[in-house]
Amino acid sequence: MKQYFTRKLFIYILTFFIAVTIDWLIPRFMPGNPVQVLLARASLHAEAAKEMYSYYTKAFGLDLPLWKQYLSFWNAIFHGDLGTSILLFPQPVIKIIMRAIPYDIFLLLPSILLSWFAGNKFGAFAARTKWLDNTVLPIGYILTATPYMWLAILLGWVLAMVFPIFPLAYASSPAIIHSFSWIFIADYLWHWILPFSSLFLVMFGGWAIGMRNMIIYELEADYSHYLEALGAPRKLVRRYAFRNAILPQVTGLALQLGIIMAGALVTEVVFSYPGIGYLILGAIQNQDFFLIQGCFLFIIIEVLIANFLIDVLYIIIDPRIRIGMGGKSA
Amino acid sequence: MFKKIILLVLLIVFLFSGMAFAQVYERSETLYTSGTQWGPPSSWNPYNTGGYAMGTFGLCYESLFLYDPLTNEYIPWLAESGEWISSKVYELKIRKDVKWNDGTMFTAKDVKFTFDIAKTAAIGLSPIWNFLGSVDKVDDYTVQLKFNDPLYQELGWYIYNNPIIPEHIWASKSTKDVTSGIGENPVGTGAYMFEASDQSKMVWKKNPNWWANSALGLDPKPKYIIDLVNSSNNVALGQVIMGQYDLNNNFLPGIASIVDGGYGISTYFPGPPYMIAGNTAWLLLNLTKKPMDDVAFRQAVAHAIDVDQIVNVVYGKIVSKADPSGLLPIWDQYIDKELVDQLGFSYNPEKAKAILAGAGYKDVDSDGFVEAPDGSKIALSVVVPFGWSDWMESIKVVSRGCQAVGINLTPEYPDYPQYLDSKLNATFDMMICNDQQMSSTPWTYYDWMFQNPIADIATMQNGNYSRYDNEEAFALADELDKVKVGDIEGMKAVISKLEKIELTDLPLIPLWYNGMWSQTSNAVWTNWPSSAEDSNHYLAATWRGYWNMTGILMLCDLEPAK
Amino acid sequence: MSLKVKNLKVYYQTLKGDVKALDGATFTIGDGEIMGLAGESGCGKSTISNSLILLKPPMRFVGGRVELDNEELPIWDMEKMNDFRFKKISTIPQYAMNAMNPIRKIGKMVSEILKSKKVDFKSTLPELKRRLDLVELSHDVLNMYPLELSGGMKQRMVMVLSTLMNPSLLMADEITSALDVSTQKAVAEMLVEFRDREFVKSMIVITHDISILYQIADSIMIMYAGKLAEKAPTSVIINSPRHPYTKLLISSLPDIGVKYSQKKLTGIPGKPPMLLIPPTGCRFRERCPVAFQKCLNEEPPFVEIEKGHFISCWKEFEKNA
Amino acid sequence: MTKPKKRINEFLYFALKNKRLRVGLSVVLFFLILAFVGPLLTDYKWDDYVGPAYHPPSYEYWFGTTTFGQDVFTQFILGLKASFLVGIIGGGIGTLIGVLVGFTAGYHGGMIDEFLNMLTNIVIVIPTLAILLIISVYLKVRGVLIESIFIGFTAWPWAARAIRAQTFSLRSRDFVDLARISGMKPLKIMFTEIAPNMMSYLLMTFILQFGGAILIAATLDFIGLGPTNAISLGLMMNLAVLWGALPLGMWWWFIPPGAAIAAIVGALYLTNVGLDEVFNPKLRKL
Repeated sequence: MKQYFTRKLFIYILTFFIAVTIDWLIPRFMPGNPVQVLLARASLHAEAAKEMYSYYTKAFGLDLPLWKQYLSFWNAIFHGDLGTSILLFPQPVIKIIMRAIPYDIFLLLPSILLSWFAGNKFGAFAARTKWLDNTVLPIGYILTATPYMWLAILLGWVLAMVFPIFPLAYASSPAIIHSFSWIFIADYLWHWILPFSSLFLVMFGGWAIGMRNMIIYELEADYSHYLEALGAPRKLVRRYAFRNAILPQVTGLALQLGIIMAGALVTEVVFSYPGIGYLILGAIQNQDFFLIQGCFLFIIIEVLIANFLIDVLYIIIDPRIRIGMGGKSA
Repeated sequence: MFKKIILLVLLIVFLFSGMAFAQVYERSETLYTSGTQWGPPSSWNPYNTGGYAMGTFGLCYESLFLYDPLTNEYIPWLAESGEWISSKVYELKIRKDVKWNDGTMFTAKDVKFTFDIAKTAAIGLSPIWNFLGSVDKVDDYTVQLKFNDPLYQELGWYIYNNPIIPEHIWASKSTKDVTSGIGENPVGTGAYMFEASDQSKMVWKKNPNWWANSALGLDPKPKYIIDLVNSSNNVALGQVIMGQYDLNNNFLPGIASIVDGGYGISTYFPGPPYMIAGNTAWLLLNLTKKPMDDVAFRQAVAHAIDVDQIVNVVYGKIVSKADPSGLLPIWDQYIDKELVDQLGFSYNPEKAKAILAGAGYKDVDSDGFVEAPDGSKIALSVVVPFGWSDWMESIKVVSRGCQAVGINLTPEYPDYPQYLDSKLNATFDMMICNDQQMSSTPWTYYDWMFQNPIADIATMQNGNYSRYDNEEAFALADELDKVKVGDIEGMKAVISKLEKIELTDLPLIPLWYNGMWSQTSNAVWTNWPSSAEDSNHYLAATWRGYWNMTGILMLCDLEPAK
Repeated sequence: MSLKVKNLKVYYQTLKGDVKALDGATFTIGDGEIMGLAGESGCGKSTISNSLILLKPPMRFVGGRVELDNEELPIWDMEKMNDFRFKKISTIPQYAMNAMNPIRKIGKMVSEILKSKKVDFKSTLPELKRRLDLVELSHDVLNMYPLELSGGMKQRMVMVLSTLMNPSLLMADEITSALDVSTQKAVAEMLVEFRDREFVKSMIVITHDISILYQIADSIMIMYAGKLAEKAPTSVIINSPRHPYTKLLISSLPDIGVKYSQKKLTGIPGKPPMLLIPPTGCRFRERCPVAFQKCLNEEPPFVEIEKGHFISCWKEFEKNA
Repeated sequence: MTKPKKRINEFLYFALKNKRLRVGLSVVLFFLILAFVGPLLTDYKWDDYVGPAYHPPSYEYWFGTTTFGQDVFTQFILGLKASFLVGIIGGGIGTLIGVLVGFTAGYHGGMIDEFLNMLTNIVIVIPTLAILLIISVYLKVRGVLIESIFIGFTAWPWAARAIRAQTFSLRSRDFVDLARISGMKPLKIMFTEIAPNMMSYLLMTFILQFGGAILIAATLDFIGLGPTNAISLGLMMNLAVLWGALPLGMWWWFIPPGAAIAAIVGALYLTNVGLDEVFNPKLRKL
């Protein structure tokens, strides 16, 4: 148990280290000079540009030797200083990200959790129920096979353009300023529904299929047969099978996170939803290296934390890890 | 339990997003704009030229004069008048009874301060000190600019392009804060005041006691102006169609069909080219490389490109073909017509082939592409930044045209920094570029075109990326700068010389006029500027530097839809 | 008579058609009787035990009648059978090793099963503990997960659980095969103990290891190719079998009491027939040393030729006649 | 176990009987054929201006035309081809790496297992987008091939995990022990003893990787990190959105590519379940 955790922790730290290093490479290894890009955007007057150039080269520490830049980057991270944005010059990257993150939490957390719960319940329910298995599950396959952005585009087109029921873009109506008021919350939810649904539906399909396939194995497992032989009611048998089948689904969640992030990105892009994903696209298009760097750093951290939580959860629900075998199966 | 989760998340969300009051803006008194901000509003520093929030300069901070490019007239603004009392002294009469929106009076000392600060801090105005000797405050409403060697055209540009700032606020700022501070809570003299801003928008509120109400009887109609951060084309276009933007300044593909389609959307011109020409898209040729250094080759390229296809197919007729001189329609009077007729070029593949052949470019190895006179192979690329969709399409047309006449030219789409890098360090072969916006004088164009010295181009970032080296041209550009504003004939004389050089040497090839993209919806606001006789001819543009080109007047002419 | 089986027919559905795995079995088991059931693999011995307690696809109930304590078992009805399973009829499955839910504490699992059968766990607990002691399992196992137990322990745990409701009939299917000699012996003896203490009234012990049966079974029933060949008290089967198959079977065994290796019942030349389209007449005839004309056409019935001694073989019938 | 030949026949038998498998395969096949026969049905290049702009589907332009009057059908066909390419190469590489890592980890266990596990975990967490971003700016032109390879090299972890688990359970089987005792080289054992018994599993892994690769590629293309010199289904959607196909109601531009992807990948998953039922008698329904 203890050693299991220490091992896990070690892996996480190492991963973080490597990921951050790659992240650090982004602005440095990009051809072209970030400062030049910045000045080009700022469209300053000739002389002004000249002065600014030397100023920002210093400000970004781009004149230091690489190893120094690397160290100072780590130092900066722990002081929450991710440099200055080019796209949103002169705002500090950290501030920009902090403003975007709530939108992600509010969009991702519900869609991931709800789809996971609902999908698993549904999959377990559909399995071995002939008519469901043959009618509804095919839809599941299609859903999970649907590219996130396409479903988003489709929903947007049908429910916002053809039948203008929901708004096509943004996280709230332009006419409303953020505030903790019912008008705003209602408006927020109204804008939230389309992006949420497109994320939810795709993931839901995946989980449903996964669970359906898992539980079929479990229902054929010896312990299930034994229960039947002892005349245990269908309910109990299925409950046990479900409990066992849910384990791989939990690990699945961890494995999926990366893809889900990408899915969220494109969904936000389609709906101009001001989360990290939308930020990243803007940053990519405008070559705002420091913003890109910051966004990825946050994604790395989010994924790592999520993974860690899932690991803990896994230990709680799967005795086989707690007992003896010290994480071999994690 | 899901409910719990959601509530929890809700809580988190509002912990993050500040703003404790519920504010809903009445649609009928709000003007929705978009097309300027590529990310959340992040700066209200009018000297952050490329990045300040929409309207910071123009709605909040104001300039001494406005300039109307369509009539080529200066409109006195914070200055009541500006006159040359001697060949080297320019006297500004400052308007009285103007208040900063924090209540302080606006006086000559603010103007002096603005000029002086440009000496210490590197801002757009700084270069004026290359020829400005001193700024003297005669009295509270009179300022004299004493020049060593006045550059009239350049000055003419500064007086409407430079925001005047309040001394009582800015005097305490560090140089760094002046040049690149965020500049929150801007205090200006303008018609609008900072109201609020968040991830997706900037909100300006009407300034009830704006000086122009009484002084000029001007009254901007919208109580609020909300500028939305740019979104993807399909969202923007969708918002326009649904009348959720009143004024949009994005490049919207297919807008032509929308305008014709009767969605209540209008543009300045009812038909092609729909938009006022805002700047010229050039094809830059890198003169430091073979064979671009050969004028014959450049001529051939110029004749090989089917600009009409770019205009009609790529842009769907919302742009127009550029004059060979590259001068914008607003500068039409400066174009030396017969010179253009005799030296100009047009799409003519046969001629292009002939020129190539005449200059000794022959297809030796018969691979369908010509080789250089010295027999060396020619394989060139034309670049635009990846993701700039209309340009990406355009250079396909360019390269097809060149290939058709035997020039092996292929389109490439590097990411922006690579594009910029090759531009600044002259590593490209050919590229599209449109760095110069419309302005009060063609001098800005030629200054950009013949920027020197060539050594500094990478850091100056102000043109001549073709590396055209011609002392005569440089001299002429400076000479043009010295011509008095309004001396049309004098300007024409110099400009036609410049045109001659330009057309004979073709350091760059003007292709088309990019529009000043502007689509307006009549759903909530009407009486937008248009080419029609009975309506106003201001610029409906929210772009940085356009409010002071009559954009502000456009606001005053708006009328709520019935 | 605790168990009466009359002409039970259970087929296996396959795409190629029905495999007549159990083609008309008729036998009885008396109170307190431990009946061994032996035969080559695929002869249908497991089919009997399965069909008695858990008859589900691909198994198909074709015909016959099963009575337990003079009450008919609706073995063809998965749901109805639940009233009998565990309480009246129970099983120790072949896979006892992993018959328990890996992620549930054993005690919890037991209580949940009992609850599902409307039995109060609290009041049953003391008895459960007593029986754990009996099989030499510490009470802690109830707070353990299956994977914390050794193979033998798991097996014993399952034995206790399966018999907790004192069923009238217990079926033990190949329970010893996976164990080493010493444990085998212990387990076997436990079965007897359970019977003696009347945890279970009667038992069917399925195995291909006759030496085990010799130790514990009162009677032995030999099956061949989905048919009953012979049933008689253990001593009779061992010492004076009548059916030629049984004879070969027994003779192929080394001296009684000696545990023998995997290679079972292969002393007999030839292979059992395909049960998809079983041959007419006696199914053993192709391998039978004494087969004659009659065996070819007519199927021998399964009749009692002496008290408690049943066989199905024309040759033997003739001798008797 | 029974003789392989007999087993194969049996599989074919069930394979043909299995509805899921039949449907899945036929859909995939349909698109595959379309992708390779299609180019014969059109004589344009994907970016040729062939007709009127904004033209809805019609007799001469089956899927209509784009903003510039490019033939959407042509783009669709070529995009389809690109997608299959990505699927095969990306999915192939992904499976291969997954198999190698999974086998070695599962077979050797101990430190090697530890290490490979760590590697897997790391690759899972690192944002592949970031890496692609760096790579992409270094390649003047990004092609479908590069993209597929990249995807292959980043999409293997889950396959590795699954296969590792399988190998774990197999390595203790007697026939493997036998091989080990007889002093066979580990690698040889993996491929002569273990692999054959996992063929079904490997096949299914590949199918899933195949589908996954197509989806990932579509996503990358959509945010403009895809091929710069060719068309792909993802790129079609990207262009459609870029050129405002939604508000302009040019559904024929953005519906086909997404629908095709959904259909192909969905069919692949269906095939996968079908195969599972074929290979795994327990799941066979009669």
